[in-house]
Amino acid sequence: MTEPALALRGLAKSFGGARALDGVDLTVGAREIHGLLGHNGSGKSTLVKVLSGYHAPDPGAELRLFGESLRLPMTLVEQRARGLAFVHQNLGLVPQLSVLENMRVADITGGGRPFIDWRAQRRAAAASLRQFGLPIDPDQPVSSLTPVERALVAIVRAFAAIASNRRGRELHGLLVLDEPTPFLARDDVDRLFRLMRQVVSEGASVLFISHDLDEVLEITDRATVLRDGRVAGSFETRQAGRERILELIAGHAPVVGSGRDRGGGVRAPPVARSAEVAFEVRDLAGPLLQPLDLALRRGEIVGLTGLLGSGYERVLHHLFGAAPATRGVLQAGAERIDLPSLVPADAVRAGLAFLPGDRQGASGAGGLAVLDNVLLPDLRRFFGGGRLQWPRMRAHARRLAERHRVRPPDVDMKLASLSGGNAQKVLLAKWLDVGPRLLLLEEPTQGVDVGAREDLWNAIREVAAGGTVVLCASSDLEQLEALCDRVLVFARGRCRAEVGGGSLSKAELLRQCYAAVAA
Amino acid sequence: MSGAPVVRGSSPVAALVERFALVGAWLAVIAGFGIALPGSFLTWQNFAVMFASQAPAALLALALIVPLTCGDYDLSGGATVTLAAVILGVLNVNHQEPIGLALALALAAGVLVGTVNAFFIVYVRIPSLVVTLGTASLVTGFVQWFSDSSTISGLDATFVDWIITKQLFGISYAFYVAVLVALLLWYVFEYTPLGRRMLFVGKGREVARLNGIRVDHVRAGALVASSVLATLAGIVYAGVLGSADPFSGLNFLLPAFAAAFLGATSIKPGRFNAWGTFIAVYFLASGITGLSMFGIPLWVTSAFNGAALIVAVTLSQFARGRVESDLG
Amino acid sequence: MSGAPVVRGSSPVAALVERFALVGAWLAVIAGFGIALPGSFLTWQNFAVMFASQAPAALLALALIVPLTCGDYDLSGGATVTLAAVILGVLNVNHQEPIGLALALALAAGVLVGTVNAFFIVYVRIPSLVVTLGTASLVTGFVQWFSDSSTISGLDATFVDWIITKQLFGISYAFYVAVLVALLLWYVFEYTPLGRRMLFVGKGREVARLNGIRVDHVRAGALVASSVLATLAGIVYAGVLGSADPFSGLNFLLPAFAAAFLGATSIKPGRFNAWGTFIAVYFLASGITGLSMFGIPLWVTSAFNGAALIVAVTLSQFARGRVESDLG
Amino acid sequence: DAAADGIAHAARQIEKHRAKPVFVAPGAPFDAQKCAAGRKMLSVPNSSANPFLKGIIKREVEVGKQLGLTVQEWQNQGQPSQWAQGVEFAVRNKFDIVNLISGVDPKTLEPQIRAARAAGVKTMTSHFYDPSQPQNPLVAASLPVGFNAIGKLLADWAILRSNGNAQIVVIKSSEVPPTEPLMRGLRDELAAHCPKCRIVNEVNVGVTEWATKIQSSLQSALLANPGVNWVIPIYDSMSQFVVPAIQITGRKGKVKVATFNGTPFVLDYVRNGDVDMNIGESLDWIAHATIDGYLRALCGLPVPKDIGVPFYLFDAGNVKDAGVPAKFDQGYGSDYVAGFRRLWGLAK
Ligand SMILES: Nc1ncnc2c1ncn2[C@@H]1O[C@H](COP(=O)(O)OP(=O)(O)OP(=O)(O)O)[C@@H](O)[C@H]1O
Ligand SMILES: Nc1ncnc2c1ncn2[C@@H]1O[C@H](COP(=O)(O)OP(=O)(O)OP(=O)(O)O)[C@@H](O)[C@H]1O
Ligand SMILES: [Mg+2]
Ligand SMILES: [Mg+2]
Repeated sequence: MTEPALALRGLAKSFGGARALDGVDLTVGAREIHGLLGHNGSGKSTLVKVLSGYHAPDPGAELRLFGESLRLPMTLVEQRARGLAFVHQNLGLVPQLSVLENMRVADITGGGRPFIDWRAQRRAAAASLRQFGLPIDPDQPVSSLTPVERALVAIVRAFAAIASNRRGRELHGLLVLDEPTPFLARDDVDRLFRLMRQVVSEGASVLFISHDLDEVLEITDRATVLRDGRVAGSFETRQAGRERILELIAGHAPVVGSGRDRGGGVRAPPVARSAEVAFEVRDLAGPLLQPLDLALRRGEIVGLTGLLGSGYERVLHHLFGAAPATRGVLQAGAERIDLPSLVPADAVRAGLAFLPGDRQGASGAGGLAVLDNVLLPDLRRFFGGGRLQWPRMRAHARRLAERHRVRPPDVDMKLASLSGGNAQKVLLAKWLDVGPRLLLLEEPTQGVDVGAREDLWNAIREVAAGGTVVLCASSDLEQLEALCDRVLVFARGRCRAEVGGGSLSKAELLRQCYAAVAA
Repeated sequence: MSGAPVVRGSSPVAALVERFALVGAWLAVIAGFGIALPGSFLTWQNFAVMFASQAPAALLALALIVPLTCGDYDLSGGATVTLAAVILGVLNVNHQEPIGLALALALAAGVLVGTVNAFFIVYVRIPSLVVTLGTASLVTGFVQWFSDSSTISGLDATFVDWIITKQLFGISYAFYVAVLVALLLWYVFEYTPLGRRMLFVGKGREVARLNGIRVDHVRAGALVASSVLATLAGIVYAGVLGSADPFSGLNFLLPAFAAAFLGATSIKPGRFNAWGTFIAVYFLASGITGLSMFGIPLWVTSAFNGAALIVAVTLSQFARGRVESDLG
Repeated sequence: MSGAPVVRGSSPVAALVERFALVGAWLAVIAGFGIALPGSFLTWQNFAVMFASQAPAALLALALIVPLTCGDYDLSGGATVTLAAVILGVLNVNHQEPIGLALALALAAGVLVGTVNAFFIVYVRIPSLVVTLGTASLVTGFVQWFSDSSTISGLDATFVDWIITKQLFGISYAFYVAVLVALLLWYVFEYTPLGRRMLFVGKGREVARLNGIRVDHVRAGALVASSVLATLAGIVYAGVLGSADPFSGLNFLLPAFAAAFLGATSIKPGRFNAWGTFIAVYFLASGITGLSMFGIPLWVTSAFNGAALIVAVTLSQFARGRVESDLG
Repeated sequence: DAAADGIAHAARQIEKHRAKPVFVAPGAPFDAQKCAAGRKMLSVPNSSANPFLKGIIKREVEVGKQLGLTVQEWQNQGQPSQWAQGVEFAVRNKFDIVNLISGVDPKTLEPQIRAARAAGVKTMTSHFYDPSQPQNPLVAASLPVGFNAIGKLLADWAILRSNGNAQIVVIKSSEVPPTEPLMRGLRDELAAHCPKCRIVNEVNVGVTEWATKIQSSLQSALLANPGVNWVIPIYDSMSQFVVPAIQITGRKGKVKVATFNGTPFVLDYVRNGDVDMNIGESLDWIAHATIDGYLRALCGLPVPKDIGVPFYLFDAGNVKDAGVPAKFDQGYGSDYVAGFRRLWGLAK
């Protein structure tokens, strides 16, 4: 049959005005492995979540599955009948529940059958695990698995679902994988690919999301690139060259050039190698991080990057004690901080500051006002005459909001009701304001619009110029280029390369990132 | 057993110990008092009596674990027990209605209470604790009005016979009502998709949604079920007493919650489960029975309740390495 | 006022309505009964008396909002009230100890209860609901033993005078104790870094942790503070009655929670706050007093409590567009 | 021998209370209407949820109407702080009498009662103290009930019906003040008149815990002591938990119950044979006697030292007089009504 497996027309999805998806057309042919690429925040996962019925799309979208026209959001029954199976980016597992329950969730929570035959379920789960060669006890809680194992469980779950949906001898269905590979070792990736080829050969189709160009080139027949919620291009993978794809992903963003020029203008001259070392990281290692040594000079802005799952952001978590390191020391001048035993409270007292990537979740309390959030780190400043001086606090918060162009500049508004980008401005302003000795930034400008980005960059450069050391973990290469003195590139938990000085350019970084994985 | 998986923390051994610690404790209590009071405590009759008279408590505790599994509290359970008992009394005795009708209306009242709870919790999105706190005192008010705050005795004799006089293996039917409900919940929780849906809703609302589970429907259903089971507890309570007592609802609530949480430390540690709850109720009852046979003053029993709860949960917390539990 | 921010969902007007709805309701109740019973209800003395005799209730409600702000429940509050009263009675009356010593020991008992709660909740990581359920019945058992379950009267006369006889503006000092505590909590919540830390701990533990707040310390402190304030409530209660009553603990608990949640719908909607709680207590008390003066049957008062709570919270939920509230 | 004498003594005591109660004037006739004119009384029950007390108050209101005495109930949920508010309410609204009925212990309200007295409001208690107990000095007048005598009667009944061999489990609530004299009477009588009788077990259950603890602890007591043949729940509302305990432990018929209060549903138990005997008092009589006594106190006349409402024993023989189903005031005769009206000068 020649009907495409999936045909999406004019798919749009906005979050309170933010268009995560903006008129996306996507066609996945029958028996085709289709790649979906795009930089962070380009809308890939949102597209997946719309398909899975988690998000209702904006009106006007058309969907055809195997030639049959359907309304979005699809009900669970509709999806299962048509053999849709997902591996979500966040995997969609419940940690407290067992591997068995998570793997068989579709079966055991689905209506239809009157009761659950656990023997059969356990057999099925065990079989799928065996087929993937996973030595995992189905009765283990998912919380006891390593991230790799968790990813594998989610993958196995999806494959099992597809494999169970046959029409005659033909497999029938669409397997959607949202960035399944980052956590996987090379041979796991190979096993994954073998399985993908197998299900396709038996009649199913696959939508495969990844940042890893080599993977995409290796496995996909066709691919589509998203940029800022729009389709930047769609092509036969074999035809498209690596460089062309990179260009489609990066796009021709207006600020790249200008950002660089102005960036160059504003940026403090590259910190002289002579500048004194303010912090020294020795032998830092963590569950997903290979040993790392690093010397940070006063006023230096150091970037950390890599493809998703390469673990670069964990350096920040361990340095701040947000997630315990397995070993390592942070030498701050005379002060010697033992990282495995470090807790955030002590980190803050030692003059560290950390802006997590997951912004609503961990870095700000959405239910509280901008004012509350922006002044939290150091309230003692405003504690005079035995009381917090709200007028002063409000005034100060207003200044910060204006300085960082928070829209609307109403500091009594709930953080949650600010736009993503504006919320991000608030949270960054919070730390910039207290002038820490070591500032740890994870995706400092995610979701921030272009103009405001420049302002935040300048603010960051300013604190750096004041002597603060900045570690900036980001997958936004343009940002790293504009901001950093040097950038460390990670892959699979190890620092593979350092790019700095003249050679520090977006293109070079992109090359290094993909080189690193390949390595 | 090859039932639903038992999620375990550390080693298989520790897990097994954890699962059956409560049963062990129960047996220990029985053994202890049995040795001390062989003639009186360790008799079939003693247990028969205890099983029957604790049946309402067991039913209420079982009622509570339904919404607890979905992550909601039902504080109106105690008041609902009284409501059912009083409806039986007023209709069957004061108004001379046939018992059948009275029973039907009592259960209907349960549906009503549950629906009100569900509306405010699921639709208006008020925390369950707040809503059921409110409905509890609303129901109490209604009960006081409806019963004129006086005990009503003289319930339909055949009804009372069926609950308490008729026996199987020397145990009144009341007990078997509780057993049946425990079996039902065990079956639903362990062997039906609905049960798994409830579990996923309770443990991870987001993932539940991601897997297409209608979270609101499940929660609402659980709240209604809880109230209906509470009325069933009230019916059995009325049967056991042979009269309708308009006051005691609240006194049953906290012990029932204690049993529910205690039960969640065993059989399926970390999850509210029917048999764990059932055992918890009778473990506490055995302890108290033994103590009072010794003629130990009643204040000891209050202390015993509290101590047993804390000790049991603490042990199971250490067994699982003090991870933040997601109960309560 | 230009104090801490009042976060609002929607329009400023709706926000203002929301903030002062409860105050409005209170005034309405007063106006209503005032018109109906001008001579008796609408008198300064009536309010003076109500203010004084409800002081213990207000203190307990205020005690509860401390851990609630940090996201923990303290169900042992009611039992702790009784504990303090009984300690006063037994020591000061039965054992003839000086009242000063008795007071000191009563407060010390509060610290002890709070510390035990904190240990199991924060260190062992058992849900606060479970732990305090347990300690509540432990404390109850102790109280029954310690007081021999009987009311103890004849408390030190000067102590009683200070609580209830001595008056300011015709209101017994008891009331001003509650006012002082409300002031203190208001000051701590609004005007100290500690208060902000508690708020963040309650609204987002992970956020608090990553901003360098020692979450465990804050929670433990709140639990101890709560128990100590509960003992203070018990002390005032004993003073108001001039005697120690070992039983009414539980009767106080649920109304106090109701007041706390009701209070969280006003003044600073969406947050537990001192003045909101304070007003809620007296709003409910005014309603009940008015009803009793009318000789309205008792069941109405019970219903009134529940209805008031649900209606108020529902209104404020609709005012904020039914977003999942993070109370309770 | 001693046993036989004891049984004979018990029989004599019982006989006294088998006869229909006769009205005995509590004092000299007086012009009650003149005395009551324009006076107001606030009745504060232990809890408005208690039908026994509610019944008394309802009848006080009616009796009051005949005499021009305004009687109002202070609705409360049994919380001392609400009683306190009641007393204050009476003070503010110029009531003449605060009537603390059965269970509201003046000592739990001393500050308020002191204030009331200062304001010229008389606080009186009825159906609360035993004559042997000293009344609280702040109380203007009190109409005690012979709880001690009731204890003795309960003992006598058990002695008589068990042929001097009663093995007794007692259910009591120590926190209620009348319990002490009642228990004293019970013990003394058994000690004095029944060498073989024994109180096997005294179970003390707080009123708030009746529902959760009476049944289970009585069951245990019965199973632990097969010899027990009597259960005496000293307040009859306990029996709704006592009766099922006996039933379920299979002791029905072997274990007999005697109790006190005359609450209708318990009289129904007597009719059905679940309870052997219940000592009753007429609520209406109590209401009349209370108002009579209080008015005497109010007008400076000598106050009877006892509420003077006779105890009447209901057993299978006479319980039908109480009505089917039983009512609160039936079976006590009604000559007391005429009696009081004559005393008060409402009828000659
Ligand atoms: N629930 C949500 N509410 C608000 N904004 C959202 C929500 N989910 C996603 N977004 C926004 O939509 C945009 C697209 O997000 P999406 O997760 O689809 O990006 P992505 O392509 O998957 O990025 P990545 O490669 O990092 O996974 C981002 O700006 C994100 O901030
Ligand atoms: N839940 C909410 N309640 C009130 N206002 C809101 C809410 N969500 C968004 N807004 C307001 O709507 C406007 C648009 O928000 P939106 O999230 O769409 O911005 P955005 O386009 O995503 O900007 P950014 O690119 O910075 O994320 C903002 O002014 C924001 O304050
Ligand atoms: Mg994504
Ligand atoms: Mg946005």
